Amino acid sequence: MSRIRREGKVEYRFDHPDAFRAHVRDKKSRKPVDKLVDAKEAVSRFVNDGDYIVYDFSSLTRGPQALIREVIRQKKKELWIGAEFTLHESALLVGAGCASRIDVGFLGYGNYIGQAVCDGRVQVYEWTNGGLALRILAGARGVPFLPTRDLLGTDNLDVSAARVIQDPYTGMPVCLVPALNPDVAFLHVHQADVSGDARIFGTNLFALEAALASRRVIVSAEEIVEADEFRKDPMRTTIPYFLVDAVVHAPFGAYPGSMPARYEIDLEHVDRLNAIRNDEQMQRYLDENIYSVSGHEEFLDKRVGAARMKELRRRATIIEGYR
Amino acid sequence: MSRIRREGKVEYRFDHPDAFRAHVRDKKSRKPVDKLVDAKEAVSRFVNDGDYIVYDFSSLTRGPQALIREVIRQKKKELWIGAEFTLHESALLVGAGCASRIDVGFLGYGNYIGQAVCDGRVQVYEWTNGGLALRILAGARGVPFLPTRDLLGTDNLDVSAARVIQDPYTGMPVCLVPALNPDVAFLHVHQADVSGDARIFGTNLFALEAALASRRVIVSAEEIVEADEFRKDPMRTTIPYFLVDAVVHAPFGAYPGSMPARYEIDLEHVDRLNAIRNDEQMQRYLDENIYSVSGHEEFLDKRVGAARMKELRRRATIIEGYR
Amino acid sequence: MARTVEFTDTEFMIAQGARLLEDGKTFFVGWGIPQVVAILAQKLYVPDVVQLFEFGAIGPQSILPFVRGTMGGPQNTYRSLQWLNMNWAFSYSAAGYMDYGMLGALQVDPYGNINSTFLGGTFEKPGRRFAGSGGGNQVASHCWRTIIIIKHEGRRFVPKLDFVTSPGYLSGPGARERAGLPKDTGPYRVVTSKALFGFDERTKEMTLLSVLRGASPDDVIREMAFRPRIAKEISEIAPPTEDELRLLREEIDPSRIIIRGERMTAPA
Amino acid sequence: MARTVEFTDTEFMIAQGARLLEDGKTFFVGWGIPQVVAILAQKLYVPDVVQLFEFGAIGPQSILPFVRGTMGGPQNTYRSLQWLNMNWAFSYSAAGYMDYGMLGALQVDPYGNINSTFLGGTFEKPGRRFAGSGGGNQVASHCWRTIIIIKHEGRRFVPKLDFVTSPGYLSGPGARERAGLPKDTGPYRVVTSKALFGFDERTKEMTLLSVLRGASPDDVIREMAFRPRIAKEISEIAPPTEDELRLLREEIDPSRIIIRGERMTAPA
Repeated sequence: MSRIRREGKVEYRFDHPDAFRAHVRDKKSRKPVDKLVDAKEAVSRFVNDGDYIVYDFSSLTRGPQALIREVIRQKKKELWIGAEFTLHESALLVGAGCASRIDVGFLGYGNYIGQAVCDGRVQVYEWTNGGLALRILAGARGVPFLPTRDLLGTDNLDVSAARVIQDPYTGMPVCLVPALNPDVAFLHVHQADVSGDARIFGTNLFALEAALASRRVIVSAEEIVEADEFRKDPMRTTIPYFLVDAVVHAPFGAYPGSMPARYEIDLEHVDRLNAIRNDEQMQRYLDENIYSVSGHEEFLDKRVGAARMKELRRRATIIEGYR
Repeated sequence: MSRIRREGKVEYRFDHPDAFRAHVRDKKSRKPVDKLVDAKEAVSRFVNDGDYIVYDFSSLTRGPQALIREVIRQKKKELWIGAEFTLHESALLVGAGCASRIDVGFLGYGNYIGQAVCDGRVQVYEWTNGGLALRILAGARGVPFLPTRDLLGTDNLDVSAARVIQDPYTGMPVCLVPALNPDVAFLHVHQADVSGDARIFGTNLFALEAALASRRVIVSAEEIVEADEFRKDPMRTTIPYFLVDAVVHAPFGAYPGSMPARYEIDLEHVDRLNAIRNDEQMQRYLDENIYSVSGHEEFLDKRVGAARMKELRRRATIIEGYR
Repeated sequence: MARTVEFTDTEFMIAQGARLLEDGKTFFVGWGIPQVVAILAQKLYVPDVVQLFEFGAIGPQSILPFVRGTMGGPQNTYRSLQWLNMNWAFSYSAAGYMDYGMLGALQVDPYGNINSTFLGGTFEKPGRRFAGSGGGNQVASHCWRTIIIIKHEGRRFVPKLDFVTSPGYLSGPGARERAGLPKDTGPYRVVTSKALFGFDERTKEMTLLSVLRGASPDDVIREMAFRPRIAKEISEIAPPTEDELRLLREEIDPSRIIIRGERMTAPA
Repeated sequence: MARTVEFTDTEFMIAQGARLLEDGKTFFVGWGIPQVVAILAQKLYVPDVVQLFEFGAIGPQSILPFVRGTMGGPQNTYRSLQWLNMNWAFSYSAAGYMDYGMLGALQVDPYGNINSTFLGGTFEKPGRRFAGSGGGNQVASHCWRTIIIIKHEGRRFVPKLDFVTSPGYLSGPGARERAGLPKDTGPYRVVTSKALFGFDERTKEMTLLSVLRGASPDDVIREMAFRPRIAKEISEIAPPTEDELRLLREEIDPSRIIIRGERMTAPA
């Protein structure tokens, strides 16, 4: 079954659950092997042109920003992004020519991405946050759809592939959204071990759903810890290793966003992103922060600096509940 | 819409999602008031004859046994039980004349309950563990059904109200199970505060689903703790207070089953339950352990004893992960 | 001469919103201004309100000052009752546990339908594109009472939306139920920078209830592209109080990121 | 005279089951005997097997000895990778992450369909009622390869079940897919107290593969109410090894609650 469908004017990604299951059976190892690689290798091995990518949270909070910058550095093409909150990421991915389609969610920030949509440089599909979260849950549960009592009565229904059926139990109209099984999930976490067991502290959008539903999962982690840590406190495990394909050690991997209880958002840098209004400004930002550095560590050394990182760490004083 | 439906030979409990929502709006307080009552009051105020009751886990592990004994002591009638694992509970509830219908799950233990089914003294409906868990999730999500790729092709389909539809996305047959919104959920937890915030340590079957999906929720807890404990570690909260109607302080409330990391199962007492084969033996057990004591505390004092409880606590040496 | 109060249009909307909430009720908080409304309300009026955010924070008590750019971070998930994820957050609302929801809007129509997606052109080729629904569609679909918070400008109050992002009463009485939305839900109030609207029980049309002290119903209606219904008695809305302004300016948003806006005055 | 080994039928089934598992694969563990199979296999043969229990334990490494009556307690959730709940556990299997599943059965038919609900009479008025599916239906529906473990008695191997609790190949080739079950799944092996069966790739019928050392195919077939297919070459199954028996009797189940059963012997 084709993985991109078009019905009427609406294109959507859809895998037959059996096709996804076969991928899980054949391509996902259950062996607890060392999957630690650098961001460059993770992205070059596990992200292909044309891939559908989801990620958890945003450029403001615990987003996988180091991985996204690496995608841009490697000039991936024709990506389709699915995100509940896609903020500066989508602007950068579109500005760099990497992404051509976005399923949202909440599409912000700044004028660059809004203008790109109006110019037809990127196609946006509107699923709403709840609709996307449910699509990924359907993908994680191995069912072709899940039902919901929203989207109904609105124009979102017409610009998505959601469908209304008559509920056999009550007779009322119920909305169905199709399962989403992305090619790749990016998840930035507080702690991981080398085989991929991972912990997020605090809330998440759909981390476990995305890990179960995605063909390939790249975890980037602030800290690499002993595997035994997970077995000592299984209630804290967000994702077990056998869902994960690659582990990247990426301290400050959510920069310029915040990592709860680790470092605060760099609002100055975020304002530079907010200020991007045209392609020239976009190109300048990309050159300076992405193309001109070899990777995440050089970016941190030359574009952020230890003093700034220290200050951002200092500001993250709320640790209650995050441990 | 009627809350008990019969189609063909299958009776099932079903609330229109709007009827359940109206109950939640009108009857569930969002105020953090003191809901601490004893088991007697909780059961007499919140359990009615004819109610549909669910509970989390079983007579072996973290089951709400003190509450179930209180239901028997109060001689509730015509109850309908929904449980994934219903072990000695169902035997006692049927033996005491309290329960007339059971949705399972896994129906054990011992010969008493099996014979009661054969004698037609209790009607059992077979939904499977996965089907029941999904029905309660549907109830918690406010949707009339959820889809699944099991039950299909088997006789369970004919003896349940599950239905097969053609999936609009793939064309394949998909099974739907109807939402379940019980009248009452019993949840035995490690810690609760007086307004109902509750923590279970370890795995659970469907604790949060049941709390969201049920009209009335009775939490019984090994320990009553300060409300502030929950706000200090929100990842550990299983159920927030505004889902809960009553809190019962019930140390050893899972006895004779185990409470993970608190006390072990009392296999001698369990063997007495397993040995019940006829009504005379059942009546003797009920008299001795339930009818002849005024409540849970007298049961613990006179039928279990401090020495036995100390020994069961001593055996619970595995605490890793439970905190 | 009577003393006057000076404030911004945003401050006025926030203060109005905060006064609408009920204590001991649940409140599904949209992003941006509704966050500040929730903080102000909880500090001043409704200490036991249970806030809920779509990113999985159940019952947080946000820390002050409000930090711009935080979403799901320690500041606005602080001291939550429970941390979950988005699918669980929307279970709380879908199952009927959310009493109030509050949303911003680009455009609103006489039935309280909301556009937050685009203005002009078509969905595929919009004139101007905005953030879209986020979780707004779910909030407006599930919550018992949805409060819309919107700057009072004529181009925002239109007879027909460019796009229906989140449902109000759709085409009128009974339309939500016919579409399959949960019964007895829908828009409850529209808070603007000049007035407060409700919805007529019978016709479900937006109805002017109150205007800012010193303004007249005509001042309000003049700046709308449709004519709302008018309540029999129009009450007066007090401008932001000293307490409200002090808390907003000194404790909640000292850098004036959210509360800035057009300057307004009203009799104290 | 050749040395003989003494063991119980249960010990033999457990040892056979343990030898079937693959290392570095996932294993959905049913309650009872499959739990002991998992423990034995992980200790002796497949250290990196990932066990999963329907009550939400992902990747536990059960503590010894096996404690009767534990289900979801500290012993069989010990040192898990992750603790969740039942709906999540079945997501792992439904999305294709579970390689093997193992289930007991009351009755099995030539297509590997399982009855674990009742014997005789009707569903409403059964002759004898048993525990029913539990999560068995989900395991048999979702796992890539389901292993059935059943005592070898004629009344258990029947042409037609009293009730189909969990799906085998239903009515034959293609029937699972036509019913909507996940593609390429189904029963893989039937472990009995005398023999091991597979399923014919083309016809999906139960096929005798191996018999206990010292027994003949006829001994096996004689005690079945249908005639299975017979593989071209029938191999021999070694009786429980010294290591298997020592571990079972001394470390896993010293109180002999699970491993007790009918006494058997076979050439060592």
